[in-house]
Amino acid sequence: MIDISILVQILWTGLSASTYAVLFAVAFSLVLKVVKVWNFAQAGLMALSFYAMYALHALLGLPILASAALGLLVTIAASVFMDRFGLQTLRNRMSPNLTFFIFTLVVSEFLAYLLAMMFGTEPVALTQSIMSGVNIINGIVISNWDIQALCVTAVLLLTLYLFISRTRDGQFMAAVADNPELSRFYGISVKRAYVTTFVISAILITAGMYLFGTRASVIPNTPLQMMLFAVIATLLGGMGHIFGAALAAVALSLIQGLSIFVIPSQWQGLILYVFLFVTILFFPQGVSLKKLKQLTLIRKTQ
Amino acid sequence: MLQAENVNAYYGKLQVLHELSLTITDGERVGIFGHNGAGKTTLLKSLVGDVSQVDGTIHYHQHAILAGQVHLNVRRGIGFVPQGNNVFRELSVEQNLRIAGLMHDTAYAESVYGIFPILKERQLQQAGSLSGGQQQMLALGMALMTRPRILLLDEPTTGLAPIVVKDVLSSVRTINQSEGTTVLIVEQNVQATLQEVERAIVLKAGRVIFDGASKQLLEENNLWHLF
Amino acid sequence: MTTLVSLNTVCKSFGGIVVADHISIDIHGGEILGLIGPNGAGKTSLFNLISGLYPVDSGTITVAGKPLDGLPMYQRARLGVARTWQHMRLFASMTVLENILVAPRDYPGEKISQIIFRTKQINSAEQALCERAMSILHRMNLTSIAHSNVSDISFGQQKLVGLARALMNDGDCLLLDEPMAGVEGNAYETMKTIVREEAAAGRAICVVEHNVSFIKDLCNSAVFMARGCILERGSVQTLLSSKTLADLYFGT
Amino acid sequence: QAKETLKFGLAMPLSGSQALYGADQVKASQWAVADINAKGGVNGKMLEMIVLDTQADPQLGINAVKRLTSVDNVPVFITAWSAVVKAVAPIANRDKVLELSVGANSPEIAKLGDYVYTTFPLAEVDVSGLAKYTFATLGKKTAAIMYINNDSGVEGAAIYKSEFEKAGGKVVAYEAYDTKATEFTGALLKVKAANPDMIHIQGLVSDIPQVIAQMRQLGLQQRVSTYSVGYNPKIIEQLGTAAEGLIVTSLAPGVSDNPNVGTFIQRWKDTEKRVPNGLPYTQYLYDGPYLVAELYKWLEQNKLPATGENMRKALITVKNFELPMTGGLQVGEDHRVNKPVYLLTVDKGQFVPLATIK
Amino acid sequence: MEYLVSLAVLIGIYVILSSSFNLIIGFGGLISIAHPIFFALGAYTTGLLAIHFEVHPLLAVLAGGSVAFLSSMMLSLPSLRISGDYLLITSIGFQLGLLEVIKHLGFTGGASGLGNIPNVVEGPSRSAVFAFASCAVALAVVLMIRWLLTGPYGRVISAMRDDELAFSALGRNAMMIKLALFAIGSGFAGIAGGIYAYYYQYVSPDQFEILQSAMLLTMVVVGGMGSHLGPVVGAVLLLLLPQAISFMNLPPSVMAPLQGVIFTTLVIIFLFWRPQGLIAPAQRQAQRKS
Ligand SMILES: Nc1ncnc2c1ncn2[C@@H]1O[C@H](COP(=O)(O)OP(=O)(O)OP(=O)(O)O)[C@@H](O)[C@H]1O
Ligand SMILES: Nc1ncnc2c1ncn2[C@@H]1O[C@H](COP(=O)(O)OP(=O)(O)OP(=O)(O)O)[C@@H](O)[C@H]1O
Ligand SMILES: [Mg+2]
Ligand SMILES: [Mg+2]
Repeated sequence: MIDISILVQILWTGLSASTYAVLFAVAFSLVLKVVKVWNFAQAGLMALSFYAMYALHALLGLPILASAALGLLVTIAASVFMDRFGLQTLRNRMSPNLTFFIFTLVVSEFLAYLLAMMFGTEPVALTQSIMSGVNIINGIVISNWDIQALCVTAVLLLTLYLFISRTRDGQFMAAVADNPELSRFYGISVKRAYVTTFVISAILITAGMYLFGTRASVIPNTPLQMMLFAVIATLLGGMGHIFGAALAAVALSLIQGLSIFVIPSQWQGLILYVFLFVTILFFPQGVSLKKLKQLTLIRKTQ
Repeated sequence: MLQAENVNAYYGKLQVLHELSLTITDGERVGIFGHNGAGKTTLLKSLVGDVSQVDGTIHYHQHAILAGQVHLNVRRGIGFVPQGNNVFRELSVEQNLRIAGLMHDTAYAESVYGIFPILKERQLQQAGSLSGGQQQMLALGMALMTRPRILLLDEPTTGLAPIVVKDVLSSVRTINQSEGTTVLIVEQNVQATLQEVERAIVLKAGRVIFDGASKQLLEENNLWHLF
Repeated sequence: MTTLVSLNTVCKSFGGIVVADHISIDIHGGEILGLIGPNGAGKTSLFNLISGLYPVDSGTITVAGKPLDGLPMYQRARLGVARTWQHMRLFASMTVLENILVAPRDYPGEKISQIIFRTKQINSAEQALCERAMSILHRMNLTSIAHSNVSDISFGQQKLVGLARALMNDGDCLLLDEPMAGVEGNAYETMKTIVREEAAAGRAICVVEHNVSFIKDLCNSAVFMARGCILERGSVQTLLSSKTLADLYFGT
Repeated sequence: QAKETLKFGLAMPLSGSQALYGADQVKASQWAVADINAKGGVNGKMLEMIVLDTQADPQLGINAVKRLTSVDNVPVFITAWSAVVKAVAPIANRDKVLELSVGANSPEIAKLGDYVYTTFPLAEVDVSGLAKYTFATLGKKTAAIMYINNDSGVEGAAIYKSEFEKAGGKVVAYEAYDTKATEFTGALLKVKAANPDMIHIQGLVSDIPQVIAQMRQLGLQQRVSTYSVGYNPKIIEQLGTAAEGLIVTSLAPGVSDNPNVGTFIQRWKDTEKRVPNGLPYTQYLYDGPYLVAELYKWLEQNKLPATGENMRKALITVKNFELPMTGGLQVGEDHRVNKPVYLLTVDKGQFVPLATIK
Repeated sequence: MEYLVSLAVLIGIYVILSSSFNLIIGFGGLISIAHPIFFALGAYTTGLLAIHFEVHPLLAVLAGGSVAFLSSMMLSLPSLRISGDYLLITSIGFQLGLLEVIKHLGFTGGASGLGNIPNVVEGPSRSAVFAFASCAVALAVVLMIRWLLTGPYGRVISAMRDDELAFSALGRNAMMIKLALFAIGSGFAGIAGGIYAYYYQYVSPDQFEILQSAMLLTMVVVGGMGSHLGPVVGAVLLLLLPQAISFMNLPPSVMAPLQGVIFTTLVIIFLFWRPQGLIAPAQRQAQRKS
């Protein structure tokens, strides 16, 4: 029953549906790489970003793009606030890694509760209708949303790549990622690099939530699940290899989509974890840090 | 001109520098000597603003050195090579040099390769997998990339083979003479260093116990015994 | 004199970089062998090969007659390979004394199965251990900082603690990687005395050093390495007067 | 305390993902308590309802019910959500406190012990009614089932499948999706390949619209049915015209079946400016306090102290209750209740009655 | 009263969990979040043994602990073999994956949980008996961990955490130590699970999800990671906080999210007010006997 057009359809839809996962994974992995923090607050920030856009667009009636822009500002402000007043304090105190981990996790929960208090826990979508127009090309359904999602993601990733490899701030991020103490001796402002990182991650998060929110509905807890996917992709992509994380996110989405033909559908939820475990058990090189070095953000800049 | 007045530096309750005053004029080559734990590293770090608990004043030209604002102090022309663990381990040699020079002059890398040909050979190798001595050379190269007007070196020849030690010390002199860079060098290798510097400072337990021409120190047998 | 450590045509390379090219070395008990060579010669790598940080590509290494092939690091240490590190690698959250107390090769108090039946024996073993540690610190003039945290002492003192830890480990074969780098004055003298005493006690010692006077003062014989090959070997005197060495190492 | 009150507990999700429904159901119960008390309570004694949050989480449910039984000493409490109902059942049985499940529909609930009763028809009632109707009246010979992979989805789908096949139809695709899934293309394409006459979705309000949206975009035009959770205006809002023809069930009478319902909806519109989320459930919860009041009334008549044991006795002795919002309730020996199933369909953006199955 | 007693049962259980978790992450430096799954394995094992085999409760609880002890190696062995960094990720996968399996198996009761676990203590003092048992086990666990870690073994563990390479070069098998710590910690969690199963007579997979991990982590960190009493204080505090908030008699419509907001705010305040945790780890002192 698998014919070629079904396969192509799944690949196409899987690819376009992986776009927001890619953005979240890249955001997560970027912060991990540069700031050295498992930023579990990302889930809270994702929720915040979504509800900011939702409030502006669906409740106050602003045009969608204006809402997205303002939502972005809110997300940036919240991320930077968290960095300056939360993470920075912990850093100054040389807190252990786990404290950072807990702090970000709690910030996430805090935001989720706060948003639940303000907006309730009813699932809402960004736009009133979650249907989008479709084009059928050779029997393959290509929706307008798919095209939009792929374009937005491609443009963002390309810009990010150019930013990191071509600009001074991007290179400084790489240096700070390697050794923040030492960077200072070359005139690099560590704080600035951190802020830049959080701004970038806020952009990726907002774009991702915009894409997600125009296609599905969200409750304050939804982003937690999506972030877990990002975490797994980050790790499978090789910790701190941001484009590796992006690739892993795409691969995982496609595998999930295709596996429905080989694995009974009620076991679908298990695939992600099995895949993760098998990779680490049998192909440690596949995810080993050394082997992936060649792919790193850094090498690519040469 | 780098000027420190009545500097006290502490780590928690431990006072490491005591009422230390020091003036370095532009273009000088100064060696700083002293036993392990005398406070040499601490002094250099205070001069770039990397010790948080300092009192007294430190000025470089008109600018006060701001404690905790290392990156700003560095941008005013103070270069610093820390003791040990001083390269970006995950990045390639070439990237290390380029990043160091981004605020200043990336093209200068060629000159650094001239001084340390091995770095050119290992351009693409990850800095963390270089041998101990190769890393030390890279760190020096990186400091040069910041085109400093004053260069603070903390035991730059640790772990270097004699042949390279000579090169490093003489390149310090070259840089000083060709570019007019002031050099402040902390070294264990007293004899060899004294050949290359014009002024010597000896620290003991956080105080200056000698400050004069390097020749004088070579002659001063008394003081030799002191430390 | 017995041969304690023996390397037989050991080879290793990382990608294109050859760090050991058919290296054969024997070290006897009581001998202090100097290992010199320019930066990147492969000296540290040789130590890493002996202590088992990474496997050899070919060749064999034996310690006290036992082959080390394929053994993990901790088993080699149990067979008597003790070492120091170029970048010290002290246990940063612990005090000087604690750093030394974890070093003995065999200690019953650390086995869970045995603590459960903790007896007087373990307590007295602990007591004896503390005494041994303090006496090592005493020999190094470090008693005053025994209870300081190792990250709060100066670079030179840290080097000494690194050596003390290796001594406490009590291996018959002692590999010292640049013990003198960054050390001077009294500490320098202490270090020298101790290395000499340990050799006299019958250990086989191998020292990597760039400080030639230290090698001259201490070593019976020396090996000169460059680019993973042994270029010269013999007494320190002959080596220092060799032309190769002068060219490649001193650059005169 | 001037006067003795008649206490009972209400343990519902007021936060967490289910709070949207829980909160409205609690509100309905609060109205009912106020209405009963306004009419003089039970023989002049006021009802007092103690509300606690469960977040629909078994652990928190247990904590809440423990508080109800040990701190507040209620003889009877109302709760919902299958996992919670199940989790707190041992407490009810152990402490001999009557547990009334109002809204959970897992068939297992009938077998939880002596002190656990439901006032809400379990899944076999509406889903099987729907399956039979689909085959017999709508004349659909083949069906595909998509279900969410949790207990209500798995059990509901199984019931639909067996009833539909018993009636003579054929289930040509039977696909589960993960509770966290947002992407259903794979499963939908399998359904598409099977080309059924009808598609039944056993899911939740949060995912049903997404499944339907993706289904329509992939070009599946079949008529879609779902069960009682689908009776929610949210779904029409998010799907627009794609919702047309959707069949949902309701286990509570609608406006045309019972005049009280119209007043009830008006009350929502007046006070909350909206219709309730999950109207049928709020109807059942409105009736909850009325049922409790009846039980208390029986105890008063028989001069029995308010203990859980007596509450249980009251329930099985009285047996037949007439409730304002959902009509007659007969408590069966087998701990089940039977009710008519109301089918509705979406027509021009509105839910309109389709049929009533007795 | 009954209410307070039943809270005491929960406190005992969580003290076991947080202390044993602290053994793994705080002392062992093994960053895993999968602790709840070992709690779950203990609870399910005990529950199933009690339902189907009528095993003596003590044995059933011990069996729960043993299953957790042994199955911890399924996680630690492969992940630690490669490098410690992978433990975090494999632990997430292990926890969620195993839960997913539990949700789909028939005999575990599936997603709706395992009910009908027989009651082993009848009568009005049921909760008191359980409170006593769980607090006694908690005390034993805290003391055992303390006993294990003060003294040479504790010294060895902190050396291993600081520099594993240098540690191995001293002749220590770091892998064995990690496996042992991980297994012991997990075993304790399994025992906690056993007590839980008997007390609540119901176990459901949802209770062991990531949020439970977050809760346990928070208990350890707010209490004081790497200190013996910290996790105890953390567990007590974090269990009492929500209870206290729920007694504030807030209107139900805002109560739940507000309760969450208050709770998380307090945790953040604690985190900043006492960065080392409420009980800072004692600075390890070398023995000065000599
Ligand atoms: N893991 C590795 N991967 C790639 N190259 C390596 C690695 N380890 C060492 N090298 C290279 O092998 C060569 C030998 O290194 P080694 O550290 O043994 O030198 P060394 O003799 O100790 O030098 P030094 O005196 O400077 O410490 C160097 O060129 C180094 O760059
Ligand atoms: N971060 C720190 N915390 C606490 N004490 C410190 C710290 N850094 C240095 N010290 C102490 O300050 C004193 C001076 O240290 P410093 O590193 O300046 O010495 P040094 O002269 O550079 O010695 P060396 O030649 O060994 O490098 C030493 O006693 C050392 O123990
Ligand atoms: Mg120093
Ligand atoms: Mg070396």
